[in-house]
Amino acid sequence: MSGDLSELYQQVILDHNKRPRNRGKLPTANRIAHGDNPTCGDQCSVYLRLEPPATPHQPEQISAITFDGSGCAISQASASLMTTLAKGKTAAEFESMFKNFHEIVTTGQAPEEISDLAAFAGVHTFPARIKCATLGWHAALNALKSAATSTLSESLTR
Amino acid sequence: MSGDLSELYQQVILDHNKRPRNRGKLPTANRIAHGDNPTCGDQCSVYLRLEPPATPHQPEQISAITFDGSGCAISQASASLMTTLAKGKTAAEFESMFKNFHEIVTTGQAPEEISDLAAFAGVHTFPARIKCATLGWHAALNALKSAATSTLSESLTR
Amino acid sequence: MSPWKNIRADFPILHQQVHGKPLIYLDNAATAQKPRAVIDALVHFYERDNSNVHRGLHALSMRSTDAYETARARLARFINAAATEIIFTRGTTEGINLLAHSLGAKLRPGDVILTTEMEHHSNLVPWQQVARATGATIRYLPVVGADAEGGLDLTQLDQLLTPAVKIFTCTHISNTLGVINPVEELCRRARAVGAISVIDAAQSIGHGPLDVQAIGADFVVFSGHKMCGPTGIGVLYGRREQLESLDPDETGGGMVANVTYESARWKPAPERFEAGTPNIAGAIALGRACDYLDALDRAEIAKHDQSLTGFAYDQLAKIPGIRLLGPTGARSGMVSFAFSDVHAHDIVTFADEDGLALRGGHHCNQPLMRKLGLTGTTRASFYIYNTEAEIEVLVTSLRRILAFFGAG
Amino acid sequence: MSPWKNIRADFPILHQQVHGKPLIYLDNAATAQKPRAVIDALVHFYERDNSNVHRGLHALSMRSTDAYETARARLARFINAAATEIIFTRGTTEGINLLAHSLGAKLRPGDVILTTEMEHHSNLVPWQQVARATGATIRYLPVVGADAEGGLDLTQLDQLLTPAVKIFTCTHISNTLGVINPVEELCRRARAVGAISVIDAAQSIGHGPLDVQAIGADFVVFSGHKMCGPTGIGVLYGRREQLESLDPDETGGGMVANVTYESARWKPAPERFEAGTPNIAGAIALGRACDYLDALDRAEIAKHDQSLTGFAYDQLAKIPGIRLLGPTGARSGMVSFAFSDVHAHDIVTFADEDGLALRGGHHCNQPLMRKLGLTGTTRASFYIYNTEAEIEVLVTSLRRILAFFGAG
Ligand SMILES: Cc1ncc(COP(=O)(O)O)c(C=O)c1O
Ligand SMILES: Cc1ncc(COP(=O)(O)O)c(C=O)c1O
Repeated sequence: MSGDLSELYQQVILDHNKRPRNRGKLPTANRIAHGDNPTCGDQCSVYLRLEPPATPHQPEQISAITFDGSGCAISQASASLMTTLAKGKTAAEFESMFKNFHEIVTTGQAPEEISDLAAFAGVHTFPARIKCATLGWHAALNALKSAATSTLSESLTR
Repeated sequence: MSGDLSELYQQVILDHNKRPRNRGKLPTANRIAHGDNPTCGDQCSVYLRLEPPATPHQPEQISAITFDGSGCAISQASASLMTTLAKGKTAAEFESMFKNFHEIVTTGQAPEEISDLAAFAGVHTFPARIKCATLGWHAALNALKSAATSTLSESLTR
Repeated sequence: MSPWKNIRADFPILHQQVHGKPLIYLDNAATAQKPRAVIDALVHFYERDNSNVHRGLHALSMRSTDAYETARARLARFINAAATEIIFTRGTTEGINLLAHSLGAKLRPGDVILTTEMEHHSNLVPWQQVARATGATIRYLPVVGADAEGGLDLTQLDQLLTPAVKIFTCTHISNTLGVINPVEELCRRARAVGAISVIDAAQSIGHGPLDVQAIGADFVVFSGHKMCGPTGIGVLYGRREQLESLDPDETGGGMVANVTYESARWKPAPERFEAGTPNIAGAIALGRACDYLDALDRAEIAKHDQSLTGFAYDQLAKIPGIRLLGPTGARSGMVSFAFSDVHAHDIVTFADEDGLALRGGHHCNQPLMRKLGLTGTTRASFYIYNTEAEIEVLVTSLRRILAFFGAG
Repeated sequence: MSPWKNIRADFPILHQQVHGKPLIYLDNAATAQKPRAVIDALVHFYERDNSNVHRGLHALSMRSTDAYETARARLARFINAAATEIIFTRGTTEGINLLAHSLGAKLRPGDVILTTEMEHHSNLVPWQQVARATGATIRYLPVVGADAEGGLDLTQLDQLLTPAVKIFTCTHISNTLGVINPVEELCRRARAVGAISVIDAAQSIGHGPLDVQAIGADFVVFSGHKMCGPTGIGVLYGRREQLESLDPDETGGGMVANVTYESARWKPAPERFEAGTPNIAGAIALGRACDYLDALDRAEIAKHDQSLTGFAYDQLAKIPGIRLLGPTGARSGMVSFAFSDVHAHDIVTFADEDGLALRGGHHCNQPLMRKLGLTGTTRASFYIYNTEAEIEVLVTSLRRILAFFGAG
């Protein structure tokens, strides 16, 4: 296996792919968005609950988040990792984390110490896979931007 | 001037081009057809009168024929010459004359002694000009095949 | 000497390395590679004859018109049609859109367009659009079996092919399943109920003899790039009587007999359907591709591709956990497969490291994928220059990939 | 060294004899010749990178996708647009048809399409068809003068450009008159009444700088083959806001985001408008043509072409009995002329014997010809590789032809 390829398929990625975290629908979700990669048909739905924190006068935070869908190891692992990091973040914090992530997958450079996200640095030598790596993130961004829905079950029966 | 070109622009052709015979509308025409060469926009209308000959039980003959339109030397000369040869011919005779003419312009070979028509033998080395040479003939053939109209003036005001 | 003997030497692109490995091009269903003769035809045209067609009387223009019309006649001969029945298009997709727009304009509510569940998006979405615009209904002849191994369900034809069907359209060979559909029978049945038949020959044109008279279709469409021709050129064949009553979809220079500020009259077919400057060089080079394939003998091409595919199928079937789509028997030059644990994209990326060019995804067959419970497959598709040795590399590579992902 | 120095050496086709005379190619308004670099780009693609675009993850597919999208960005830069505003088409005619169909679908009876009396059939007939289908009215901005020497009659704009005008379309440079229309002003005026503006840049794109922002058009269409690119490729530029609300004309593979058996959703522009496999090699080679023309400096090209045309105009004007069309002043690279006694076809056939490639006929401008009382003209059109010496041969040849026919 070439260096590029083992860079792409890091252990962290293989692990998240095999045992995705926070996978499935979130019954208490009040923000939902769906992303697809028309090039390959990969799909990812993100369900999250945005709510005011315990402390008053603070912006809303992601109190719970799950994902669902199908895709390659890169897209599945990236979505899984994303859910583990999103919890507790405000929308602004999430966006700034995505900016870092985007920089990593497009340049291979991690702007600051960002833990597990750096595992995706290998993506930058496979430009066609950037869309895979960001699929779940885009769904989450769209969910954060979407209008508040009622909970998932209600939104599904509408 | 190359041999091919002087073959194409024979004296007969130049003469008919300069002084076209039977040019104009024919007030007594009872068959009219219009031909165009969409490639170049050349147009030719043929007006003819088909009527029973003096002798009874004989097929109708072209008793008068004129042409009108615009086009290159080849198309004008060919239409002009065609009108001089068509007079007195039955439809069948005209068709057989056209077959000879078509053979001349496509092969350069005159199948039998056919007088002035042989002047168009040079066309066969200029395949793009065959349509020019046959424009008036096609209009005449269409006129012969068309339904009998009343005379020209009536047909124009219909 | 047999033109097959040194066939790989005819294709310059094959002689390169990818990631340090010899290129093994198994993405022929997406596009085929070009022999030197076809590339040379393009170069020769631009170096000697380039000029616009139809409207010129100077030497270059006569030469290029001549070469373009000779190519039309060559394509006609290739599929046993008349030159006036050959319309040059950009490719299959444009041909189908032309038909969907022009035939579709005549549909009314209650009319049915019958197609199949295995169509490429290009032979599906244009008809959906027409159905929506006219109020016609689109119906699907289903595929049989969990892996579509039964091909089309012909037992449903009686029920689906009613006199309400005005247009029947179907792919000759599925670009995902590799199944060869019985188009002769289907066109005959369609004609029996008065439906116009449209055959998508994108996947069949390069892989064997194709005779539009034998098929009995009213229209047949295909792309040049899948039969060793250049990109940007394809053919719409239309039976003469059909073309005569068909309105053009695009209008403009070259297809008009007469134009005034008020109105326009069309030329007859095929010019009526070729508005504007065509892909002249592309058409000429496509004619040269016909020569190339005929020199190989198209029956031999079919034999080669099918035997290679049989070999591939048998080798792949031995891989544990593989799910092979389409029929086991007679199939054309491709095999589509899936694993439950490893996604097609990961396979393609890994295989690329071994010099293998595969395709992974929905292959423009999303609805079929969904019906089969898949989001995509990996597809290996073969052509005249592929070998059994290349397939062995594929199988070895796949086993290694599965091992890496802890599958298989 | 200036790239102009040895420019003729860049064009292989120019180094040949026709009827024993050096080829003098003066049919550039019909199609331009191709420099070696453009031909090489085609060869390189087919020898190294050929693969289908967008849908592949293997090395060749990534390379060809990359080259194709780089070409899109190159074309964008060529006309000062964004890459997402560039749609690859077969050529001008297809671009206009796409617009006529998609914009036209929104027209209603009472709406007006305003165009001009000097349009090419390709920018006339599609709009006539749309007007007929929707009940909209088509109106014409007239040309001024017996020989159209006054260009467009701008004094009629006030009266014709009313709020009922939904679409204004106009050629940038007439392919018969050579007149350069004030498209900036026309687009500004059109926008002021809320009309969408469409500019046919077929004759201008290769002959000087072209900045879609400066022009201010909503849509601009052109063909690659008239700017040193291959046949079968062209561009539709659409302002982003316009493209976003525009429906596709053709549908199929590559332009869909999601497809079910019931319906389909589109990708955003530009993909939404590129159904099926595009002319990949053509687009890439067209990008190379942009490089070639920019290396010459497009302002220099305009200077060269216009000065050559001025020279030709002056020389031709000395021929007794010649009728020269269009303005005497600023004109682009062509001169169109007629004689009362000698037909254009005869002139072209004779000139061909002297190695001259001229065009005779209506130049897809039948209604304008009829208005000017002509059935056709002879047109000499110039490009970067033409010289004054070639024009002298033209003039000598014309004098001889006139003498032969006893005219002039
Ligand atoms: C002004 C103008 N518009 C449109 C066209 C049509 O271009 P194409 O034939 O490349 O589609 C031409 C070229 O013939 C032209 O000169
Ligand atoms: C069965 C089938 N139909 C249609 C198409 C579309 O062909 P093109 O993209 O050349 O228009 C393809 C190729 O992708 C195909 O395989």
